[in-house]
Amino acid sequence: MAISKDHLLWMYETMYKIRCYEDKMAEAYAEGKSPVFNIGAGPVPGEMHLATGQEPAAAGMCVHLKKEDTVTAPHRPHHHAIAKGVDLNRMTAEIFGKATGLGKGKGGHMHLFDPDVKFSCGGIVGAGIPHALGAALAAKKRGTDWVAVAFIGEGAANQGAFHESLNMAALWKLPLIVVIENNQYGISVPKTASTAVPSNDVRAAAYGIKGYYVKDNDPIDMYNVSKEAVERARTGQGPSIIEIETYRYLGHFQGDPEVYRDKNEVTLLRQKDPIIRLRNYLLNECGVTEETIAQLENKATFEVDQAYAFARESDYPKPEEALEDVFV
Amino acid sequence: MAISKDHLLWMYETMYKIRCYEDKMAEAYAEGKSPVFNIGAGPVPGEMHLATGQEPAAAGMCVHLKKEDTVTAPHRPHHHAIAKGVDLNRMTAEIFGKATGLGKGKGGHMHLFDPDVKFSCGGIVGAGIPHALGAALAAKKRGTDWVAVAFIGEGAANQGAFHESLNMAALWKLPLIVVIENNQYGISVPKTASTAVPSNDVRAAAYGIKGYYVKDNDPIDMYNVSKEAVERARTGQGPSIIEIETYRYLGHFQGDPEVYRDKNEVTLLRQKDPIIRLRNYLLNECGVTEETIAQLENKATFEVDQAYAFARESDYPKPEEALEDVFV
Amino acid sequence: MQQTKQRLLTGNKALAEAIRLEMERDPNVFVMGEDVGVYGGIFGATEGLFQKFGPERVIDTPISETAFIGAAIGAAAEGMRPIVELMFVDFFGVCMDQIYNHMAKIPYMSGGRVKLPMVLMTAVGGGYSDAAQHSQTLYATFAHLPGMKVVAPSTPYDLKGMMISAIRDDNPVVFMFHKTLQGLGWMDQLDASIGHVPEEAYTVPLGKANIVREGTDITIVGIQMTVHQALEAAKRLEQQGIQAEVIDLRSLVPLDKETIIQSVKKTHRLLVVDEDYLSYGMTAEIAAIAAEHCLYDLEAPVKRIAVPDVPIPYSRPLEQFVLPNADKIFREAIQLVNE
Amino acid sequence: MQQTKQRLLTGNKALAEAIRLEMERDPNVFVMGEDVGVYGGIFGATEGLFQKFGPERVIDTPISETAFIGAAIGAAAEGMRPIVELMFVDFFGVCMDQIYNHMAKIPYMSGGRVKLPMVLMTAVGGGYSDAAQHSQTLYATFAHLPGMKVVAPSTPYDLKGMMISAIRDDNPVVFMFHKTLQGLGWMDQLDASIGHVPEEAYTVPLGKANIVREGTDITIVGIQMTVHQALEAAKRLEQQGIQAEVIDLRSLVPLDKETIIQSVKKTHRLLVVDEDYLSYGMTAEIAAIAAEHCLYDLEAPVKRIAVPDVPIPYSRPLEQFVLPNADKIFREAIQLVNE
Ligand SMILES: Cc1ncc(C[n+]2csc(CCOP(=O)(O)OP(=O)(O)O)c2C)c(N)n1
Ligand SMILES: Cc1ncc(C[n+]2csc(CCOP(=O)(O)OP(=O)(O)O)c2C)c(N)n1
Ligand SMILES: [Mg+2]
Ligand SMILES: [Mg+2]
Repeated sequence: MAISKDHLLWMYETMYKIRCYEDKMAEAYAEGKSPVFNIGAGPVPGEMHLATGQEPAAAGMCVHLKKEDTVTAPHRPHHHAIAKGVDLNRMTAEIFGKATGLGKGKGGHMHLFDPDVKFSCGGIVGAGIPHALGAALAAKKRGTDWVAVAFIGEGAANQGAFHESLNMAALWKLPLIVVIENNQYGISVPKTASTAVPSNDVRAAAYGIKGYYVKDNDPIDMYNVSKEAVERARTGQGPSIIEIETYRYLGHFQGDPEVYRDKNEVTLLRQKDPIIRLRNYLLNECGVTEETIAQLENKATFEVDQAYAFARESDYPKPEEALEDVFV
Repeated sequence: MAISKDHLLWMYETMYKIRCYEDKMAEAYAEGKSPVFNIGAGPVPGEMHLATGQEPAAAGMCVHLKKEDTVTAPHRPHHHAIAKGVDLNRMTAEIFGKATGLGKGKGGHMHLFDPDVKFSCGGIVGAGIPHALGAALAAKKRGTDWVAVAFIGEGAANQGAFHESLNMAALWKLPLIVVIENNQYGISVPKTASTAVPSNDVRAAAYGIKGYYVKDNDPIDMYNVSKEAVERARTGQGPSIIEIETYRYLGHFQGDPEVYRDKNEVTLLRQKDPIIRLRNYLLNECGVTEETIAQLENKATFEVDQAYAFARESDYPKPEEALEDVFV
Repeated sequence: MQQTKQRLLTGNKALAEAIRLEMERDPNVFVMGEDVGVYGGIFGATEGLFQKFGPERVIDTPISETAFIGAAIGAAAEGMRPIVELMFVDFFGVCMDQIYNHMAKIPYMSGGRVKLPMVLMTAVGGGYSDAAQHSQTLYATFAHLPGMKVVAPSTPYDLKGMMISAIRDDNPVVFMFHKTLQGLGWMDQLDASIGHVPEEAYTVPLGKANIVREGTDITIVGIQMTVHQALEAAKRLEQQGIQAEVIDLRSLVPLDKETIIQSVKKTHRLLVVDEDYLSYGMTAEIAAIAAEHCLYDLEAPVKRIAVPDVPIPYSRPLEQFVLPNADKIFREAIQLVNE
Repeated sequence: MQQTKQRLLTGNKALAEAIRLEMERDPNVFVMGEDVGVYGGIFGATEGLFQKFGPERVIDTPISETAFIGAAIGAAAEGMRPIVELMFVDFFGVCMDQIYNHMAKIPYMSGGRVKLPMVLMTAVGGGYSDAAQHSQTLYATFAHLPGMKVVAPSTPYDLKGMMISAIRDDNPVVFMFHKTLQGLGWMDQLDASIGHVPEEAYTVPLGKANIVREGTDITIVGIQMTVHQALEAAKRLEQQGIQAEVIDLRSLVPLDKETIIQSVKKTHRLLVVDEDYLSYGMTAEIAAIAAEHCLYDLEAPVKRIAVPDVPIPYSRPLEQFVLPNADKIFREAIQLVNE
């Protein structure tokens, strides 16, 4: 399959931006939480699920998507949001609970909605799949070639919504793609203790659809597989499942004691970091220069810095605004 | 596979008894509902889902079960209940809403519980599968060789509970068997309009377990397949899915206008009735005499008559008893 | 007698007509659910629609409530206006997450940027021996959770007018219709299930209670089936010289507190009647409103009639014992007035 | 000062101890849920149990709430005594059918022949910016539906004693513990989340409210977090010369009406405080009981404080605005007493 260099550059920039974003978020989240960690304290309170290490899934898929395509994401949504082009300022402001946020501070980190780029996410495992199904249904009803992608974790593939949605999507040949980020754990529970099959692509057989498996967090492979799945969806060939083997460098949430895994595990994983691998690929296989890379990185860093500045400088909503927006 | 003649005779008697029971229930249900059909009128009010035509699934599986094995059934439960050996008097009394009923009249046709033979059923599609899963878990925890069988319709295989339960059963290698009675319809919706795959045994692949398919409502094949699945479950080899192609001669419920199917469909199906087929098999292949058959049939008829008499003669509960049994 | 001008429809036909009119008016409206197609809905709410609009707009689904209700949310977020049917309200348990955590909360969590113009319609009610898992109303289960309008009309006229309002509303609306008030040929025949329904499209506001009978001695608040029971009781009370005011709540969310408060201020007595469970239910909310807002007007303790916190039993004498009815209302009202 | 005799435990350790003792006592007791094993439960309710009893009796499950809660029902029907954890009560929507249509109804539908001795334990509560899908209490959502006991203790002592009662109870019990009252190191530190807990097994009855402070001027009814807020408010009210009686409901089902009624008869004023949504909630039920049973004793309208029918917002100022707190209670109480 021919790979567009522009696409790879976009992927690199996006992955880099995500990494940068999550690193900064880890810092922001830690503020006000020391010496004693208190989940409710600091400028970014509440649960915080970061996606550091999981960039390939988001970037490798979203590079094939346009604005009109829908993405639904789970409780760990920043990488998908960034890759889908969610307004970074307003997203960050939302996570800081500010009035300028996507949801005026009402949603927070797990509840980011940007209808301009058709992105949404939510805190209930598996629940975003039916929403993507509905977007796919609407796309088909309207005769468009738009697709809908539901990102989920491997833990979510054991939730009933997964099964119900894929059966319906297959039955009606809808342009739905379910991307399963197998980061090996659902909180503390390893995949082997939650899932009866080694990988979820085999579950495609239960719906008579296509199943793909991407090994070892490989960005290029994710790119290729996603391209095929998106093309199939756009051309009326129905839904697919993509499972990507990926890695969660951080805890399930920030503050996770991680008693369930070896401290070395992540050290080893970081040695084969997908951002470094993609960087090397660009440099060595695609004739991209260090300067180009540096430019992309700077651009990404700048955007991220800018978004955090925007968030920090924004005002909190007025308390009484809590009563608004229940009904339109 | 060697087939025990005794087993086949038991199956014949059971299937005959079920047919007889359902025929009489259709009559009893019709009482008080003419000239104008009113679902709430007569000695047997409420919804009534009969299993006429679906006898092979129940008999072919339950012949392999013992009292300690658990069966959970759906909204169409009479055939399973009879095959599992539920007290016929008390079951019938329950359906007539009498104080002598299994649930003192509180449960009704869709809610029959006989803990003596570990039978239960319920009115929510798919909901019995997790209960059987729990029984299978208990059996394993206690180190017994007991198994648990969940009977469901093909429509229920698209409910989330199906997926979640089978994954867990497979993961923990529990003695759970899910028997899917594919009677072609979920109320008015044909299987082709509800299910993305031609048969649900292929869904076994999603859990790495055994899947079996029984064609054309065949009692002998159901017997053989069930035998294997039960043996596997008893010996720690884990769960299975069995789908049997079966036929619902009557409406979804009594009073169903059946606008969704050709009136001829059932006439044709009745020509290959499984009870007649099994009868012929016994006479022609197993050297069973007409007398033996007649004896079994008489015994079955007698039991059924007796149960209806018991039900009719029993008293209604006192109204205030409605307030009892919420808590033990 | 203007009987000739009356256009009588059953509840189910009124509902189906409302949906038909809106489907003709707006191509974004479509219907999805189990047996809503050829069958026309188990309780007739979509009668004739499949024949008129075909399988693209009247869609039979698998028995996958989480997926298809969730899909309605996804489609609504894209600007469609889905109507989904949950066949019996009793089945809410397999799909409540989609309903209460997503449908009801996404508009709020998005700061109002995502609108979900959808209707979740569902059949409620017992009285015909359908037992514990098919006879509930669960009014308060939905009304307690913020973010969805919850309505429960009691006449063919209101069924049509409120369904049209619900479809045109940009908020998610849970639309409950009572099986026995659908006027179906195979259930109890009630006069109340047939009524005058104008041919054209019209709206009845969501959130306005209706004083269906004026009176001065006692306020009886009911909803759906219990409104008709209250009206029957009111007739008999009149023979005893008692003028009961009967309020049809029609809408649980938004709740028309003002109408209740004004009525209690006038009658000084309140009886609330509900086919849902007693505790933590609608009767509690109405009683609480009285205790908050018209305590000094009350001349007798508030009384409540509802299902006495037991699952709905199957057997007829048991079920009849736990359901509200005109007799119970009559007796309680008499007592209350004589306090 | 008998401080030396005090054995201080956090809420979560009290809970885990209760479960440990019962697991030692009865081999039929086991625990099942997400992250209840090595992790010890996200809110520490199963801390140390996996290490003691191993994976056969402390079972991590897939994220399949319908299956594993349903499996607990199936196992309970076989005579086991499962404790299942629903990680956050907010997730009830994916598995409510198993809870309310099966767990809660099977004993009744079977005429009492099938017993389901199981505990569904779940974390409730907000206040730490976990937003709309992870901060709810949903007390009334469970309490409205018949067939399950619903309890919500507020002290380490009660957490242990009521958990032991719940495990020994032959009925299904929904056991809600409040996150902030677990005394976890990574949440707000409240004095109330640590308390004296005897070492041995003991029971606290399910269904008995507790008068945690006696008073004569006003009755304040709360549950879990709001009890502690009410106590704080009561201290400040005392400085104003107002003696508030504070009732810790502890149990929503069965509900101890008598204690409430007696208190209102004594104080003549009632304020109900709830961390759940306002409408159709616990505050309504308690207010209704007063309006039914002590109308003539009330010298002022009943007042209610609860989440004002909005999803729980994420941003701190918004969330703090909608949650109850001691200030709000103090202010309302002052007003009420001056009425
Ligand atoms: C229905 C539901 N059950 C449980 C949870 C609690 N929970 C949040 S994230 C999570 C683990 C999810 O694992 P996975 O899907 O693999 O995603 P990951 O966190 O690894 O990205 C769990 C159990 C939830 N949010 N929703
Ligand atoms: C969760 C749920 N959804 C819908 C229903 C309504 N309903 C009852 S039976 C039925 C069809 C079931 O079809 P199938 O599983 O094939 O069983 P069959 O009736 O054919 O025996 C439906 C939709 C229900 N009882 N529960
Ligand atoms: Mg994971
Ligand atoms: Mg079927």
